[in-house]
Amino acid sequence: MDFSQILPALPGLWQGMALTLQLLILAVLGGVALGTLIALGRLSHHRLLASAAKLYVNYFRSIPLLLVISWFYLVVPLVLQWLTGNPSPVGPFTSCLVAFVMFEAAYFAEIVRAGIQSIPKGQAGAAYAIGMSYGQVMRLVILPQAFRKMTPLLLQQSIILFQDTSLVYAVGLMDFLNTARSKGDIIGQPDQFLLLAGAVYFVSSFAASALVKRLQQRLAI
Amino acid sequence: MSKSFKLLPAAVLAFSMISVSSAAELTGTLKKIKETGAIVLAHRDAAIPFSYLDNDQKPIGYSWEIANAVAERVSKELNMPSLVVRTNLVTAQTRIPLIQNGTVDLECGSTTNNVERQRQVDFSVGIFVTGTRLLTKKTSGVKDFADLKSKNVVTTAGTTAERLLKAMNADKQMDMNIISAKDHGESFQMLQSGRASAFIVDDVIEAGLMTISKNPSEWAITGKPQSVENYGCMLRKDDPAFKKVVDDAIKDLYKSGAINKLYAKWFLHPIPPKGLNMNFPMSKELKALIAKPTDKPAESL
Amino acid sequence: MSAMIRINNVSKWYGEFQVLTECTTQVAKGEVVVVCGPSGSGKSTLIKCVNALEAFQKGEIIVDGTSVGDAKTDLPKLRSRVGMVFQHFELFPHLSITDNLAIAQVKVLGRSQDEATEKGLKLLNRVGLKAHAHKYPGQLSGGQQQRVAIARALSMDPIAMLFDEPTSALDPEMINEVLDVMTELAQEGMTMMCVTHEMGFARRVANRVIFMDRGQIIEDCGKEEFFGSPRSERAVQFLSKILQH
Amino acid sequence: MPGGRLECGHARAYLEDSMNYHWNWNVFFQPTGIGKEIYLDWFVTGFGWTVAVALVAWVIALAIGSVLGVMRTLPDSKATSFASAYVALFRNVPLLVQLFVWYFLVPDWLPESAQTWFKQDLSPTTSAYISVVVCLALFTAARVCEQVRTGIQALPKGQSHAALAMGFSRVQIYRHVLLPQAFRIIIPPLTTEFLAIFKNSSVASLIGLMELLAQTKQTAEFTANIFEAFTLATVIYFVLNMSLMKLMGRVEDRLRVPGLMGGK
Repeated sequence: MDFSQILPALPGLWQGMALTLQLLILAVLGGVALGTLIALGRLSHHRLLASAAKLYVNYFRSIPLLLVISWFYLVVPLVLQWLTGNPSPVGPFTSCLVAFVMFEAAYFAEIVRAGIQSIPKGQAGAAYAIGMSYGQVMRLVILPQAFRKMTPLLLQQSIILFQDTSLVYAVGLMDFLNTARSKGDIIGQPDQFLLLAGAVYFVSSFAASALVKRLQQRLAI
Repeated sequence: MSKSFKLLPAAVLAFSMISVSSAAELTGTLKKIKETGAIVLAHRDAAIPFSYLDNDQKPIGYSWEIANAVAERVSKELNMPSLVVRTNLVTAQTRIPLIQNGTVDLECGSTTNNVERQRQVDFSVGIFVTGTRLLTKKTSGVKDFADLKSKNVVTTAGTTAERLLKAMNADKQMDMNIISAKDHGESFQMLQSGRASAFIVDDVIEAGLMTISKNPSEWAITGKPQSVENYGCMLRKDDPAFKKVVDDAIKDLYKSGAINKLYAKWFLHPIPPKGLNMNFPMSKELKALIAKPTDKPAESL
Repeated sequence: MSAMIRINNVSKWYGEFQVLTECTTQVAKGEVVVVCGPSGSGKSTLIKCVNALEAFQKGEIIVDGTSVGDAKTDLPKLRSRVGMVFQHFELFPHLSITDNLAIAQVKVLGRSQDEATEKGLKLLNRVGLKAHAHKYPGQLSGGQQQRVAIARALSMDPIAMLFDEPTSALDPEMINEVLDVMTELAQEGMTMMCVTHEMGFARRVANRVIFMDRGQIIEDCGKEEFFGSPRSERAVQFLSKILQH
Repeated sequence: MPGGRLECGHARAYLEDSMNYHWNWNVFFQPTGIGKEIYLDWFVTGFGWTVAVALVAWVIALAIGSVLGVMRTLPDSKATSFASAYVALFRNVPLLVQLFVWYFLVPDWLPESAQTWFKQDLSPTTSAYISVVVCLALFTAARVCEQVRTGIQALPKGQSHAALAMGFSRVQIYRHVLLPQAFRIIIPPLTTEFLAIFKNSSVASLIGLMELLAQTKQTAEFTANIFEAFTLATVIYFVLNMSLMKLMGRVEDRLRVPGLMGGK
């Protein structure tokens, strides 16, 4: 196999990787934030809120990510247009980002929920006993402890998300994989560029997993 | 990713006299462009030489330049010298929904103007005329559509060729196995790797793809053209003001003769990425279209 | 008297750490030997070496004329002839009591399902649990489970039985029901090697007592001698601690 | 819904005017123009392919994943490292990349005669189907492997000791003692993987296999009733997922051992 064309293509590939990472970081931040709210909803004593949160999680865990991405790219702008009466360009990046945030929030929510539930009930009791409000109990006592415990799991899920970002291929967003594919097509070496993409994903995910494992061991002590 | 660049300030103030004077009177796409300060042009990734990506992942091509001519016209008419041009990659399958849902404002690529699509979007006056034929290895023995009985054939999802092929398969009971690949590049890869005996799509696209193959001389375009495909630029339906700007821009290209230079650049000269020449002289149908621009659907030509 | 189990100079290490040091003893046919000692003394490890659940690096163990450490030995076959009872019973929780009793007979000895079930039920009756045949291990008390485990070992018609602290995971009120079964077994002439802290059982049933400490066999003598006049200081200390309970 | 136009005529007319969208929930019963099919037939076909991909891939994944999971618990370090390497490889490369490798690259590595057979004698649907099934099976096997390993390692060591002591061979121990218990423990995480394989099968749409998502997109494109098409697909996936979850709950109940793990 002739890999000679890869070196000159690297700057272009890096642009794709930059987009992938941008998408990843924003989606993780957004997903964890939304996921935390949903987890709090699921654990709430408000029945309506709890079942709405549960429905959200079940809904997004039931449908393929590819379908969600297509929804947000092709259909949601249409809905916005009905609401505002104007063409509402969302753009591929934003619509994919929103799709990932909404989708991953369902998965992050389950991790956060388990994290919160793993904190002994006595902690909340003690915090209420010294006069804290619900918000203070969560913000100052429960969530800091829970997040420490679940950081490895959240990171693990983020590595999965890193790989899942490649699905934006379906809507033609020029992420790392799509850039590699498209460059490979133009240059006439699709196989080489595909293997390169696979290798890059492998090395980065593998290294990240190893780091998470070490972090997990350190947190376990 | 959308890249943007600013058009050079066009100092043709005279145009602003005849153009729409204030944003308040604008409607539809023009209003949106005025408000957002940007126009979003769609492009394809391997519709060679109409709209595709060069080595730097920048859109180029015959239709792409037409789209930019439109953008320039818009910037003059709206008196927006710093109009931002955004780009958005589309596939054959996503281009119509993306026009409809407002993600892109104009798609000049290799989109056939037909009755079916006119129910969903509007088209500019035609920019190219071609027909669906088949691309195959010279040694494959395939000469015409009849030879495709029980064969593996590939086409691109979302194209008029796909519908034509599927309908032909059902009507004539040809027992073809049809692969619908995501875009032309992938279709051609299927053909090159030997998984399909023929690639069915517009002949000009076939000629364009041949320029990126490892060995262009082993391919042949053959078969009786199955349809007349006249390409147009797609825009949102029922937006006469914008359509007029688009049509005027294209008609200007025709009237001024600039179209001949543009045609020669993409069809009669070496083109990126490999520097091969398609040698695809202008057909009499296209000449007729340029002489008498129309936005009628393919069926009525 | 022919030795059913002969242990010669057995040493074992976990990496750097030596868990058994030149242990030598034997168990004659029909003999009941109790192995005792403080926790971590290596007694469980020693008994697990007898049926090769633990490997040892030096010395040899001969069971009924077969060398356990020999690479050519058919270990499954040897093990199937030696019954073993564990501290935590180790019944198979996903199988009913009947199946627990029958499975090894069918899969290892090749008996028919009917024959194996019949034999199992007979032994279940013997340990007084016939009524529980259709239950699952999780539905029985600890003492009942251990009695089933003994019946399961007996179903293989063993030539000897190894007991690894069979009563130490049991609630006090259940210990006797298990010891009674073991006593009965001893009286019928079964060759037995028992790691246990039940000194009452040792006094009543054992022929010999082995005392281990830090991987070594310190005392190996008749029970009268062991309980009457132990020679080593460590055995005296151990006995005084354990008998105070 | 033939009466729909009357019921919410005003709102609908407004929407249609404002954005040229022609609501039509009847669209699924309209002819596609290809053969005698209506659009609903496409969804049925697509659903069939989704199930055919997911179920077959699942059976293979379960078999390979179990073998790998067992390998990771064996004392033999070669077996363990092989299984670990497998898991690392298949878990750290995106599914889509794996699919492209199986679909575009691997066939080219076959010997000449097999290549001809795979690329030309097989229909493209069959060859795409094989690629997708192999891809999903091997991808999911890595996940199943990790679950099986966790399940086996969760069992007390005494279980295999007891089985060894009765003369079971290693194969018999796994077959009769360890795996039946391990699988019961890991039914919930395996259920998650089982559901995931149905969802993941949608990547097949990207290599032209006309499963549910591909048929949805095609319907959307042919009819322009994109909203209706996507809604139907979503409903189908949602109902499928919920039914499978119920089914697996039943399986779990059925396999529950009395007196153990919350059993009665």
